[in-house]
Amino acid sequence: MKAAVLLFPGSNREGDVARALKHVTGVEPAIVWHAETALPAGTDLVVLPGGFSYGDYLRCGAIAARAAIMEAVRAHAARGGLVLGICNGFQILCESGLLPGVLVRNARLRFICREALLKVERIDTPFTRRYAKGAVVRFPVAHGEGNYTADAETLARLEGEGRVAFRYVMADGKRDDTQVLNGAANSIAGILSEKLNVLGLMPHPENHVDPLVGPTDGRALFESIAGMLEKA
Amino acid sequence: MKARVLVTLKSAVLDPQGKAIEGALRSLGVPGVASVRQGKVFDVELDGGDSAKAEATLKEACEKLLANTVIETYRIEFVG
Amino acid sequence: MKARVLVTLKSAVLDPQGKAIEGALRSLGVPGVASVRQGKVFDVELDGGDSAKAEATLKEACEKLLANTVIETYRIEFVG
Amino acid sequence: MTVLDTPAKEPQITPQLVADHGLKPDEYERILKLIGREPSFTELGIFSAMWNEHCSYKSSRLHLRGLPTKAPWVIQGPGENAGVIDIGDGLAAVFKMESHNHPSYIEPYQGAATGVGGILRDVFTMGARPIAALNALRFGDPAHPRTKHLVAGVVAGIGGYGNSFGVPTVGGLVGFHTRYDGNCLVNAMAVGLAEADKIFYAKATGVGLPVVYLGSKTGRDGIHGATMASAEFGEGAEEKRPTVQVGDPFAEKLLLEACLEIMAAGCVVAIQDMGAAGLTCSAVEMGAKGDLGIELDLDKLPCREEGMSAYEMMLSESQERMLMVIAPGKEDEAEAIFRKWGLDFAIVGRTTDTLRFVVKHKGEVKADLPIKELGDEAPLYDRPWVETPKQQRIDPASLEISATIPGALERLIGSPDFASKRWIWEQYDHLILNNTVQRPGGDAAVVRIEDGPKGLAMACDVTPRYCEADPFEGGKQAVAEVWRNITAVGGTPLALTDNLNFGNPEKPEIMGQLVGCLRGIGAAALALDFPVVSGNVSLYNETHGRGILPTPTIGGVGVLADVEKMATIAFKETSEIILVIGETTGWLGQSAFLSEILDREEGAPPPVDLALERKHGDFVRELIAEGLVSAVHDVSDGGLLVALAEMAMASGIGASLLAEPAEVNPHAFWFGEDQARYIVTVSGGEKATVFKRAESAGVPIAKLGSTGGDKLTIPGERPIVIDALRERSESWLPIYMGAGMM
Ligand SMILES: Nc1ncnc2c1ncn2[C@@H]1O[C@H](COP(=O)(O)OP(=O)(O)O)[C@@H](O)[C@H]1O
Ligand SMILES: [Mg+2]
Repeated sequence: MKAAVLLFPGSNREGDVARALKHVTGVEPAIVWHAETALPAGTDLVVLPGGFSYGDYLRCGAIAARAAIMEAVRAHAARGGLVLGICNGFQILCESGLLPGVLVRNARLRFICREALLKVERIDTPFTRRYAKGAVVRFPVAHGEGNYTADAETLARLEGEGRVAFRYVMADGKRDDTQVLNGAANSIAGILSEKLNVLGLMPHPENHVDPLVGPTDGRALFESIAGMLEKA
Repeated sequence: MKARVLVTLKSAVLDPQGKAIEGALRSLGVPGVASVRQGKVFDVELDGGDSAKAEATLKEACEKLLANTVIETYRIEFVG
Repeated sequence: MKARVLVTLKSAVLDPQGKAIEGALRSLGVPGVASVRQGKVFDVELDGGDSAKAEATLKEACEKLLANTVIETYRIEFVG
Repeated sequence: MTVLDTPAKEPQITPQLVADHGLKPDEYERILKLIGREPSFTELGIFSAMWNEHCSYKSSRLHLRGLPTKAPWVIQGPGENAGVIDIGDGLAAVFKMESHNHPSYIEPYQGAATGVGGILRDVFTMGARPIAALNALRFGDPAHPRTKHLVAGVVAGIGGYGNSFGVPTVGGLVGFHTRYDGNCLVNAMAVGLAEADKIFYAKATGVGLPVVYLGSKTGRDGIHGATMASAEFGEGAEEKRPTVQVGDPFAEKLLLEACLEIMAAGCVVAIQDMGAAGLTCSAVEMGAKGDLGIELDLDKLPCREEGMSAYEMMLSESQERMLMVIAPGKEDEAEAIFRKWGLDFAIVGRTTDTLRFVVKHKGEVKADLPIKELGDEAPLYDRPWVETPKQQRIDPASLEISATIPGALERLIGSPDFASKRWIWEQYDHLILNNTVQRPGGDAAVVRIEDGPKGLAMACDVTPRYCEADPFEGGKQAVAEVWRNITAVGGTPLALTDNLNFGNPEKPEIMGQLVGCLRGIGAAALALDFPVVSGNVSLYNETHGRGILPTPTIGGVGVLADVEKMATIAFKETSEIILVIGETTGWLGQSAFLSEILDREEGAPPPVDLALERKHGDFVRELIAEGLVSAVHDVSDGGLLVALAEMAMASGIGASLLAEPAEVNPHAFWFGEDQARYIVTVSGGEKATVFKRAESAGVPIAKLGSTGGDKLTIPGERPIVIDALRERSESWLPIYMGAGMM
């Protein structure tokens, strides 16, 4: 599998995701500078990492979404290539229109770093096929603006088309939209594009791949992608 | 030439910051505030003095970058 | 009664956001923008119609909460 | 503001102007003698920056000299931007702590944020990539009207900067006391990792080399509070000269990447960040350390505002800036790297062989000063000091105690100093970089180095109550507690950084606190082989004539050979044996129990026997390394019962405790703060081995009880439900911060 991790000024979890990819797949991903206009030939997966691209100034992800490399990402996605946006990467995908909706400030207005429980909503996607059906997993969140918002029509469409990939749940495994840690609509933690080849999610699977530093629930996400591409 | 761009949340969009400020003002004992909504203001200096051109520039800036029209609206004002 | 409070950084205070936006506009090819400074705007609804009282309330709100006068200045405008 | 643009209109040097620059008349005399003429306005500014307390350490320098700073593993002790220690495998840990107290009180968000920015810069200036941050915070009484606002702003500012920069904030401390009502303390610590043979220093070498300015542009930030207020600058001065800087973590992140890149490319001869007193301090230091002169051409300086004068440029404290001497022929390569990261790069001067510090602006020489004397000849004071009177030992039998033991525990656990600080550290990204092996909440944070198995343990501590009652013992205790916390996770403590926060040193009692604490710190650092490699002094923390509690915050770093063997405080299993290592006499003087439950801050603080500290700590570390113990926690303020409660809350497992020994007062036994103690748990099978080992090592050890159930039970007392205790602990801060906060 050939993965490319984009690097914007102010990205800061590119190393974490590159390390996770290496850990799980054994292959070092390419790091691609935002000012490039093309992805490395043969790229299967594009990752938009977490961080504070452009300081999160103006709106999170807004300035990065207009970077030169994003044209290539758009084309890659249109071809059906896989795109994974984590945290700031998710914000960039929304700002660039590759995913609908927007991530606004956490309802309690504070940055929050903690482990969150997530329900894997479907396992027939390139990103989740190694999870068990209905699995509840633990990924950490680390964001100040992860409160997913979209208009009612968009939300209805996302739900109707089964495009919610991950949802925050409570300790009992059930969702409670009134208690969700960041206020996200419908407890949404991650969503998919129409063709299921673009995933944006706020929590950080890349920080839960190594037993030495915590749970390893994030591994299966990277294994899913790798396994999927091997088969292809 | 100086202009001001105001970017505010659409009225249907929830504004937790505004709500928090309302609460904080109440607990600080500032009376008579019924509601607060928070937005952004950009003070922009433009080259040249052609106001039609300036307006076009600002409109482009808003559409391309300054506002996320999914949740925000913008307004352009000239200050002098 | 409606008012608008503008809170902006004092002119000599660094505005990293404004700086980043200038850069972004330049690289997006929006021409003619010399500088951008970002501030906050609060749209406030006040009880009652006494504008002197409203002004006093808003001033108090600014001093106590909305602005940090060490680095920011504020301006109160009545909208109608 | 055109006044400063035209040299003719520069203010006359008057006694008032000199005083406004914080220079005493005799200090000004010293300047006149040194240069043999009246200084120019710019020169006066330069002297005021170089000779103020912050840069010259004029009140503390004499006493700092007594600190032990050497050990075979120390690569760089005090005197550079940060201390450097060898941690094996060709790697070095680079760390320092620094205060940003006053700015944080004025503008909590930006003050704290720029404090974090400053300390991160100190670390990466040495060529190290920051891998962890910590912060020690002291606020006033929670009931004080400003406290909540300060907590909210400071915490958001620390998080706002560190999270964006991309360093995990993994530890720290937070305390409340009315003596900080008018002066909160924000002490930020950063730890970085570098290759041991690739450390960069401020010392310039080579004549005629370009001096390069990098980073953000210079504005009128933070230019001298005193001068700012002076009438000569006329109306609108305040608008033009903010004393509080705004941090730009985004620019700093770019600066980090760009600096590490040009260092790796071999472009850098010397480097110095621009912190306090900005360009002045950094340029003088680079030249003076290298026995070289420096000539600056301010026309080349990247400025954010128009019409800045030489005076303003030399004194600006704009953030996210660096000064470097670039290797011959490497200018273009270095510049290309900086441009790629979108940062300013300008050659603003060159090194000379004249030993003069020359500043030119608009065709005029604005300053021409002997560079070495600027630092070397700074005033040095042996300020009068008096020893803090000793207090009596408190006899527990003399105390009237109505609280039950469970009741007292519940109150302590729910009190501001002991309650969980989760509300704070959850606002810090403590997981980024994916190396945080021990997260906040334990004795020390542990960060894995690269892919392991090695790790660094780090902690910061100080008990100001002890320091006020007995500066010498308090200073010792602060060092011992950090050392103990590193030990308790299995780390070998290597070196420390200190941040000395005190009141007005011109008062002999305050100076006595400083001297006493420093002696205590020195004694402990020496006895524990835990040298001081960096630090910072913050004086004049006073409001209305009342100083803060003496607060010498100590930050320590240690190494773990294998993070998989690391210990944590949580009980691991039921039916394990709980042991206390070290002697419990029931020392209540200056204890949290006395202060929180009896509302008395009295008596002598617990004495620290450094030989015992070392013996007990070494013993515990061995037990951890050999896997003989399952949970480990040091015993500090709050005593045994608070420590046990913390171990229980961390795990959800309770404990049946034995009755206290007959010869010790029960409250004193459970809440006394005797030093050099640890609680460990062992399985039934290991108990005999551990006791035998303790006996042969001559270490006191006693059984406290065994783990199990969901309560803490003490014979004859009402059981304490762990869940309820945890609820108390977790709820205080959110409830306190909840009401009416933004
Ligand atoms: N209390 C102290 N103990 C040991 N070293 C100290 C202490 N205070 C300052 N130093 C050392 O003195 C030097 C100058 O400190 P400082 O001026 O705070 O550095 P910077 O200019 O980087 O802010 C540093 O090397 C620092 O480690
Ligand atoms: Mg420094």
